[in-house]
Amino acid sequence: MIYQGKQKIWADYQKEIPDNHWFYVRSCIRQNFFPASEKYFLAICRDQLGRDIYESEHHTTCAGIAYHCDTIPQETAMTVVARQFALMTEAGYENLVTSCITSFGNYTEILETWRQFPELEEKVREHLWKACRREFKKPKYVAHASDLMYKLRGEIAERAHFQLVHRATGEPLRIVEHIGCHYSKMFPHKGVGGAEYPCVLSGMAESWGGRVIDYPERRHCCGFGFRQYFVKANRGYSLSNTHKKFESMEPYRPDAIITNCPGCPYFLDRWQYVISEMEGKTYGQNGYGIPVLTYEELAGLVLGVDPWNLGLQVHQVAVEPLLDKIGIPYDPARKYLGMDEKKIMTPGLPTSLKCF
Amino acid sequence: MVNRNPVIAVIGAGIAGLEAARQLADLGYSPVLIEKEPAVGGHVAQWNRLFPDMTPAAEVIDALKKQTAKIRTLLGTEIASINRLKDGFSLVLTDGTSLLCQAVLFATGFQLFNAAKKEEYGYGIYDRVITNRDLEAWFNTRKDMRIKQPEAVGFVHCVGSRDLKAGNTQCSKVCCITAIKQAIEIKEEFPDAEVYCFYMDLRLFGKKYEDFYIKAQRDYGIHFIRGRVSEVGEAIDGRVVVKAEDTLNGKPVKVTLDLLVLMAGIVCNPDAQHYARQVGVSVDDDGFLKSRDNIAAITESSRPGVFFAGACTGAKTIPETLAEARSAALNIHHYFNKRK
Amino acid sequence: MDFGFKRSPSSAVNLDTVDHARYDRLVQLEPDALTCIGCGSCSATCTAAPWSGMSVRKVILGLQRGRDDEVDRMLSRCMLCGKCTMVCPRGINTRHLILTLCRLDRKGEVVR
Amino acid sequence: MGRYFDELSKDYRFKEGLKTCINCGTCTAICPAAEFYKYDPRKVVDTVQRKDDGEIEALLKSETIWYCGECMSCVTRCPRGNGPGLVIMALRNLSARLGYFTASEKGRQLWPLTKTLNNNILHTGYCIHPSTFDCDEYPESGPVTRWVMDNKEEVYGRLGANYEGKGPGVLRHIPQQDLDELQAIFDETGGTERMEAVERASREKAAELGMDFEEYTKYTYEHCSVGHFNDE
Repeated sequence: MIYQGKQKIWADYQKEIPDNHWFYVRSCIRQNFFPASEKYFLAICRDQLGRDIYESEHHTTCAGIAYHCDTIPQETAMTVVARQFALMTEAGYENLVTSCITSFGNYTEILETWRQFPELEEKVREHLWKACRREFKKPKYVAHASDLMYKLRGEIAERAHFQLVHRATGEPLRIVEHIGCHYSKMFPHKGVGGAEYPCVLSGMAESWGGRVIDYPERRHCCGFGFRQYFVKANRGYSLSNTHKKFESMEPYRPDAIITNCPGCPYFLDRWQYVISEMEGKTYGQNGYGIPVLTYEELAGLVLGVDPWNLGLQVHQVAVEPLLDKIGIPYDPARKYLGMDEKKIMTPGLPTSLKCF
Repeated sequence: MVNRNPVIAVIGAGIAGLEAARQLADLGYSPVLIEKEPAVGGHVAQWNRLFPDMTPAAEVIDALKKQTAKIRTLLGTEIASINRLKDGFSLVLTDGTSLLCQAVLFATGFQLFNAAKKEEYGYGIYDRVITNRDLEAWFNTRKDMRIKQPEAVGFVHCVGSRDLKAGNTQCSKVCCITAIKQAIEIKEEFPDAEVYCFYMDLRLFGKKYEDFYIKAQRDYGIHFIRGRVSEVGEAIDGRVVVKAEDTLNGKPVKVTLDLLVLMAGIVCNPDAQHYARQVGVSVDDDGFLKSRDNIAAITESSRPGVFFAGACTGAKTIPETLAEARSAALNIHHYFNKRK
Repeated sequence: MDFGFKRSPSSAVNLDTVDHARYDRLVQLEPDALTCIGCGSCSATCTAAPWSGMSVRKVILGLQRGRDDEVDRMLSRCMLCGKCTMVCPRGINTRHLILTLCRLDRKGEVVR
Repeated sequence: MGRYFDELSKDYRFKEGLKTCINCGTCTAICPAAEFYKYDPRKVVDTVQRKDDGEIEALLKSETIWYCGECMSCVTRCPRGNGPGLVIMALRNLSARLGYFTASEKGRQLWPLTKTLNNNILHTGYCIHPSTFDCDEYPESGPVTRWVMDNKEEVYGRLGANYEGKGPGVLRHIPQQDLDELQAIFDETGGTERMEAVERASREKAAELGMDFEEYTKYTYEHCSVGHFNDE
């Protein structure tokens, strides 16, 4: 591996990401499964680093999942997105930041389609006016939330409480990055680092002390496949693809995986559980899995946020081995508490995958 | 003005320039070879052996050198600017001198496609990925740490050719046969190695090329897989994993290789485009210089006194280039005869 | 635990591990098999192909990709008329090749 | 000849996704679906570009077009700038419109998907929502998800969500006026019409199969016949 070669490619795909004033749209999957990640995106970028990020209570799903499950026509998906643009325009913003990768891909694709076929944009404007009496300006800039955090990675590093370094050996942690397919596979120039060697996540991991490992199936999809997961009969597809990735990364003994897509951390986490149940196989050390984190969770850990406030307890794969490696203190007794430290029942345990 | 001994600036002293200059000198003209590199011979001088007879490239170059030894040759010299005059051209050279001439012959050749641009193949990132040029250099020098007793070697055809995304939709014409030649040479060097060629179409149009292909199949057992390589990854031991579809079988294939050779294609030399604009000849939409007519007048530009030879108008083989060089010399001769 | 679905093996042919012993033996006995260009003349002319799926080009390729079941299925349906031999542009004696192949077991041993 | 092709050509995804295919196979080589299903995106695109009505109709009624995961990995690689994944979207769209999707097992899944996702969108404003998430339908979500779903208020509350609350925030209640706007958009842009068409065709198919509609919905969601995967 020639590291300089990658740097050369990264240099070709640097995006100009505006520094401030963003209209934020949330992700369906992340709100359900990684609720604290979105909370800490705002807590870090807005509250701690002082960027202006606005959220309207009136925004909705972008309907991207339905669009990619083919349950709605293209014009419906476009008009739902146009409504988000209208909310942004009404709130006085020009830069849009999405929490979801598929939203990011959708917004980007829609703007690109409108550029090529202006008559379609006109039609959608008409639809939106008839349906909602709203008008919109197109965003000047669409970013994914990981782009913004990539841009702020230096500021986060300056405030770091912890480094992504193995406390006992002083070696950088081995980090696998997994980029959501819709981040840059359709439009390589819209992603930091392009489609082949994206550096949006590796840039964060390296700034915070880790070392990113490349493995043969790095670019492969996690296997979500929309209808291939949502329909129970099809989930073998999803499982098989994740399995392929884990088999490929296993020899590199990764300490953690970071992701920027809503679905990927869920699948990379839960399919490890399923593989352990079906085949008794685990990919971490000593019967544990490989912890899968969102970039906000990783940033939160680096900044010294309590792991249970970050929501690391809602992962199926135990994160404690990672916390121990870095030397992040945590209180096992607080892991499964409810609101205001209320004691509630604790989750059941998997048969095979080791948890604390 | 009738000049008994017109001066012709020949831009580029690769095989096209050398051969044309030789012919022009024989016809009684005064060619001046202008070469930006410190030596003549261009790309061919970097090559080791040539298809289909495995002729050493040095033989071709040495013969041309001998034949052009008396011709004025400016090495390590580039052209700062070219101006059109009433009866010819004035060239300002980077050595500070200027040159007045009555005709200009573009023998500017080609540039090898920068294989690093096909990011998914990992040239410049993965150690075991090299280009056709790197392999020729190894045949010449035997110096390349990356090549030692490979057990499996792959060749990727059409790297930067026939590729809209790489900005070159043209076929580079010579890569198919070059891949077969190099695959055979690898087999001769390492008889136990498995050798795979990944191709989209095999375009073996030239004299004895098809025979060469049959030889590669029957005598050397080289595997030909019809499928464009989609991506290359690096395994933990540093070898590379190549993925393609075996389209004749309709299934994805993957193979782990010790060495992967990218057949970088042929694109126009950007210097040629730059000079072309200065003398007022056009660049075609394939990026190469535009001939007056692609069938009847390939060596003529649309501007009087400006001629083309070789790969500046498109990918060419060596015999084609030499033939064009002679043809261009004859065109120039007729051009001056008509002006008498 | 039954999740209601299962993991499926990859269909990608892995050339690192694929077993092509029978192919290797075949080309020792019928070196011309190496020169197949997959043009499909054999399948196009085959009288049986429309209902049997027989294709010499697929047989030769299938052997190299470890698709022995498919190969044997095709071979069992060949009527040995030899029409394919007449059209092969590379002059491969395809009929003879099929006969030779029928004599080999999966490990490439001559058994008949 | 070419009637279906002309119909497909009206779809903007098709306009972007199909220029000219040279059958090089770069798409199939890295396609997650091609690796596990009996699926070859190259062949789909090649079939479509041949414009043969019979062949395209067979595709529209096939299992094949439903195997793609729409990850769009193929788009990055095609040397001709095609997008096989986009061609698939156009084919699925036409298959849904013409009611051909009920001819295949994987196609019939369009109904349970439409029912779940579109209802979630129109009733909650989210594609997925804890209030409609049934752990039994998602056994792979694991004991930890069951714990979250059994303790929604507590866990979402501790993690700083505004679960079912007013104002902005994670999992906030989306106001009715906004849901009304989504409904209006669906009505205006053909989303509602599509839902109705898919339901109508599915009901017909259920009747044809002699199944009660609820049973049909569950069956199409859960049943996987032998023969889709490569090893079968």
